Amino acid sequence: MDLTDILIMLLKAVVVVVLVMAIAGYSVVGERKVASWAQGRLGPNRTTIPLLGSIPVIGRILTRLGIFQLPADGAKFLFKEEPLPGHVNKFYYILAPIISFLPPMIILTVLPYGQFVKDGVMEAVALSQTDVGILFVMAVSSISVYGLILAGWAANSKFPFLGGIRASSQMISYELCIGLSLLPVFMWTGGTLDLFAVVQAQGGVLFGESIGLPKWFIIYQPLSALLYLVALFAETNRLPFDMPESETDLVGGFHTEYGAFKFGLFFVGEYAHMVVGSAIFSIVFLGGWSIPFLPLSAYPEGILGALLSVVVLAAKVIFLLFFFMWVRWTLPRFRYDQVMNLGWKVLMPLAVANLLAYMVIMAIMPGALL
Amino acid sequence: MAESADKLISVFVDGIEVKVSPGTNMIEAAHKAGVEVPHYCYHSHLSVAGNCRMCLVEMGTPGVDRNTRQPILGPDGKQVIQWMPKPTIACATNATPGLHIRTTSKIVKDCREGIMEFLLVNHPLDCPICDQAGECHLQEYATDYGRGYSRYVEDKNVKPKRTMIGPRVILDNERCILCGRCVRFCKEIAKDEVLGFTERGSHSTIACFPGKTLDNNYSLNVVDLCPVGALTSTDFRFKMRVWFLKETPSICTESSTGVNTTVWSREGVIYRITPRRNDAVNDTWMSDSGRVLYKQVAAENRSTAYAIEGRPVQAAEAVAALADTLSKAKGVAFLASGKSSVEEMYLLKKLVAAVPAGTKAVHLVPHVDKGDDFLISADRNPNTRGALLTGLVKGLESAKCESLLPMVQEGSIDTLVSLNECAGVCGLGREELKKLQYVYLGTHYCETSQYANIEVPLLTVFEKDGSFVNQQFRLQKFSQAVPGPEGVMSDRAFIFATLAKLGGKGPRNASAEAVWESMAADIPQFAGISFASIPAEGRPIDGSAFASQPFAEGKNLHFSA
Amino acid sequence: MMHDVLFYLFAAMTLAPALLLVCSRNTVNAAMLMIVSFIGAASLFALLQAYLLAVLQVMVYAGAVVVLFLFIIMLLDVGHEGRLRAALSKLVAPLAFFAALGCCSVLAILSGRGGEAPAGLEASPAASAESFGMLLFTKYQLAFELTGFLLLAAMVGVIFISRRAIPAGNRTEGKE
Amino acid sequence: MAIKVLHRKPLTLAERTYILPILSGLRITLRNMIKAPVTLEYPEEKPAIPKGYRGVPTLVKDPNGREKCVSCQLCEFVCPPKAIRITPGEIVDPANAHVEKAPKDFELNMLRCIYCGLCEEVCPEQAIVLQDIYSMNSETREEIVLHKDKLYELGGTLPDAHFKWDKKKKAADEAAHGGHH
Amino acid sequence: MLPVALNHYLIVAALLFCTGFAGVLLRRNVIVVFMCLELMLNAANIALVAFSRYNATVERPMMDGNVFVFFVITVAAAEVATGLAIIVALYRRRGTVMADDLTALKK
Repeated sequence: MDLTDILIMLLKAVVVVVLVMAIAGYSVVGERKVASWAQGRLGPNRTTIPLLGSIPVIGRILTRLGIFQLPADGAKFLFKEEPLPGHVNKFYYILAPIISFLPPMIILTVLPYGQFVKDGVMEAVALSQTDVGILFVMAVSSISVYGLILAGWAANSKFPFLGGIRASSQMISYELCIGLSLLPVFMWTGGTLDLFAVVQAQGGVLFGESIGLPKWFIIYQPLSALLYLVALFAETNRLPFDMPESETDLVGGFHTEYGAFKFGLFFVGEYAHMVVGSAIFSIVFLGGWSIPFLPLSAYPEGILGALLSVVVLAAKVIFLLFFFMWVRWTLPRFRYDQVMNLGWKVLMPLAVANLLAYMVIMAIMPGALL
Repeated sequence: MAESADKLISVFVDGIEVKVSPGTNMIEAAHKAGVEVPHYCYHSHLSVAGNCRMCLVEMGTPGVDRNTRQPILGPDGKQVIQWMPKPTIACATNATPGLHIRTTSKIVKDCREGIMEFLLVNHPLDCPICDQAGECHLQEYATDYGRGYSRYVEDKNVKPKRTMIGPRVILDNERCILCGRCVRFCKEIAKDEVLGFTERGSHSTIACFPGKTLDNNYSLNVVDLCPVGALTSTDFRFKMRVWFLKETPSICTESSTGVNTTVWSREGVIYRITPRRNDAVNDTWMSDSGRVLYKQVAAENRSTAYAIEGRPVQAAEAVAALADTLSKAKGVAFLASGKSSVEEMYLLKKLVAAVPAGTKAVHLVPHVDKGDDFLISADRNPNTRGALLTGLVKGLESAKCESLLPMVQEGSIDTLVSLNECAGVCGLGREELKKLQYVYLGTHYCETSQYANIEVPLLTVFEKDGSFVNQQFRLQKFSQAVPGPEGVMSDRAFIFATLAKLGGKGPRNASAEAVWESMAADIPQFAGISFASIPAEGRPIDGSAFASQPFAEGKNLHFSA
Repeated sequence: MMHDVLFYLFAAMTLAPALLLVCSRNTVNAAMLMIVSFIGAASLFALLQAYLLAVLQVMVYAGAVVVLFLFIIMLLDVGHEGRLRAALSKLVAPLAFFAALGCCSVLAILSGRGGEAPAGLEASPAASAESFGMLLFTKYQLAFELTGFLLLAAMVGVIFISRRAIPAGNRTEGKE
Repeated sequence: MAIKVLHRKPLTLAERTYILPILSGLRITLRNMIKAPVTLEYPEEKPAIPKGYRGVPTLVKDPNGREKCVSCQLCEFVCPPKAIRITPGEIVDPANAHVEKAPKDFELNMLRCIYCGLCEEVCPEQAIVLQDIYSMNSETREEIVLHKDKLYELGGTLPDAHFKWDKKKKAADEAAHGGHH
Repeated sequence: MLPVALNHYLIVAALLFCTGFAGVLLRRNVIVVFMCLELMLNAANIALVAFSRYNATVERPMMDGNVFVFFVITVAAAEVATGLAIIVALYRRRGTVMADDLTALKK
């Protein structure tokens, strides 16, 4: 591994982080837009930037779309006074937002973003490829709960503390479901835990051209997909599962005592988490960058194909992000005991039953459906 | 009122039996039964005029057969009540045994309604402007007994407004309901006949006698007396609505009479002072000169800051400096003041005892002026008796400060502490004071305070609580109405802190309660008294031990005695 | 060389937090230190090419066990520990014993075999998930099943123990 | 009164899965997203002020430009958040001296005002009126404490129903020129 | 700096074990004692993985040590759950988690 390799890897990493952060950042604006649409409002439509905003037609359209809201919000978070309440545990108070921000960033390293075909050999567009891919993802995302717990505890006041407690038990409860709902998929793909292999298994068309369903796992295993989706909502603390935050009963939950940049880290961290979660869902259940009814080999060779595949995956991720927001502005929050009941008494047994069912299916007709 | 039980007679007010002494009028009897009879012209301390007609009630007497002089008995075996066919005025009718009064019957209600309607016919109804609004009987009775709407469609009478009938009193003729309380007050109490009725019919009005003005020192009492807003005080006029004002019971410091007063303040600003009824001291009157004493709170020469050698300091530094000065002094003279409260005098006595100096002298500066034989006595110190009772001075004669000047001149005194007294009254001038360590404690600056080494601001009577003993040896307490200047300790707290700094013995803390605990133990006349237990109308103290003292009043000045 | 540097780094990352944990008065600090120590151990596993174990270590310990610890710490609101368990004088003997034991084992290890890697080490394959699975379901099947049973038993036990104890005679229906 | 116990309808199986209700909810929000917004774009588009709207309390003058307020301080008394502070004063202008009283200063703290309208309701002279001003703001705390001048400027003129200026004056003049009635 | 070999891992394991044991002895807080127990288990895990790794050859990829660690982790998880449940029960009953205060049997 020489210096150029390292530099190239660094460059790739920077590109990935910048892209994902951009998506995460704009999903903040997107969230506000979706919320306002769902509520019959306009949403952010005023913020403008001197030169860009005054371009005759485009500038106005961009302004009305709220495109410039993001830099404004970002600048606000950066330049606001950084409060450090006197009663907090300072070390953990500062550490918590960093911890909650890091896991999604780490997970980015093992996700495949597309394919790159060169001389007939298909490679993943990824920062690194490991054969324990999905396990790594789960291991790292299980760390992210510490951000919330520590924030709740370090803030040294009631509401954040309750938020922290809720976060910890909710995370533990739904992590099981995540694992169990993903297992059948990886059993199906023949034992590999590699995410790239999962995508590859989803290219092509199911049941031949006559019926014509994309060969995605959401078609094979709808229950797994549903379970994972629900658990994903819980893991990313999105409504209807935003127990740790639940602003109506806990003020702001774990981040009640946070402001300015540290709050911004939590905020962006949550959206980064959503982006990563959507990416995993797309990769595992929505065929990654596969286009319905087309085999993966339909992508052209070289950079163009790679870019196309990345764009397709990004489109799926963005749709899922929209779905996240759509659900948020539709459903009310569950009660805490309902969350726990759902996790342990509904999702867990369902996931186990689902796993057993696919075990039986695969034992009876091994490889029949692939 | 001395009422021996066997002389009392039974009166029935709306069926409630009350025992009253013979000769009590029906308003007082009803009041005793807890029933209010509305009235304008009647006043408990003035003669009865009976011209407002508001107090009309129904009365009935037990039936007696004219011929046989036997009681007429009803079917139930009880004496029949013979009700008068017409209502009578309650103020001018005295109670007789077995008298029955109805205050809620239809006739009474109709009467009151009618009277109210007549009174309001020419009343301008300018309550939004009127200063009486909020304590106006016309307002109160109109809501309680009035009709609620007007049937009068003609133009109302127009009479002069803003007539100056005296330097301190303004008359609004339109509002006057001709009750005549003011006329009677001038004649009976102030003994200065100035006011009378003039004109006829609906143009009848109050006016000064030609060539006279209402300018005696008790003129403002007519403003209090006036049940409506016809007579208003120039001083209080348009200043503040009464419903905003907080009432604080206080004592007038004008003289040793100890007139009971109410201080009316809002948010730390005093707006007026009115008399508080105390039949043993001042009935319901007070002097005009006593009413303006609140202006000393915001006076120009008011002392508001502690200073050592002219340098402004915090209270704690002043305490330390005073304690230091006292502990170093060889001979100390104290100029005590008869304006201090009993508690302060007691603490001062403790402070004197704690001073280690060899020569110690305490002087009480007398302030004697001519009394008016009514509510202003010759002794203008409100608390001369307190100084004797607490033992601050042994006798009035020995406490006079004529001896101070020679002591200063011969040098046996090197420190002078004057409390609310100007050293000048004892003949001390600039040269003498320059020689001394001079500590001036006072509410206001005086001509010698500029020579003080230590200046200490004190609080006026409105800014602190405490008690005075008046000329009748009546212990009366006053409460704090407004806060003192910022950063100024209360007089008691300051003396207490100095005492504590000197290591002297005293009460457990500076609160009035604690000082009274200590005083009740120390002083035989105060035994068993606590600050909270002093009633609003005061409490007589045994002053027989001081009978031989040469008091300035000469005689006990309670005007009714 | 890289391997060596990483080893020392990870060893320090494992040991230093462990030491601090033993000294830490604050229970939450202790838990956080434990995570760091576990991640250090996981890194050592990765260094030993046991990637699956490394990930499992992070997932199970950092992801679940310490969260559970934190949850309990916060739930019980334990607070700070005033002093150590006993006077140090009482502990001199056992501590010395274990210090000696540690020294001995270190010496023994240093003096014994294993100072150098056996031949063929570099080439030997990493512990893959697949080989893990093979072993678990063949050679160690009984143990695997027993562990599963143990987990079930533990779960039932935990639910039983952590049930809120209702004093006898005070039982009300639906109060749970 | 009899108590009627209502039982919630038990959920059907489809409802109990949550999926179908959630989907129908998603459909509703989606439909909303497509619809045009119902909000006003405030600074450009102004809302229509309904009758009886309670905006910023203002002081009004009569058509002859004379103060209606006589500083009776009833509004100060009734004001629940104590936003009003009046310094009463006397009218010195001899022509109008018969009205006697007018505020020397009228202080209205808009940081405190809760727009309850009690001051308007209690005012015996109809001098304080909550009109249609709904956006009162400033850059400093001092500025938003409105004083007499500002309040009259905001309030403008409203017809006088009391005639205290003219009717009384006429009567007083007549009385002064002799003759009862 | 010695080239890292099996010994180094074993030393780390031994030190970690002793640290954990010292913690078990010294600490009063049962929760921390429990954490120290986990440290000791981890020490064993490191040793096992190291043995497994350093005894492997191309022909004979010794996985047994790793599998053993797998079991240890599993059992440790079960142990933590049970242990913490016991601590919670203890706390509910006694209001303390300090080992010194749990002396019912002494009296």
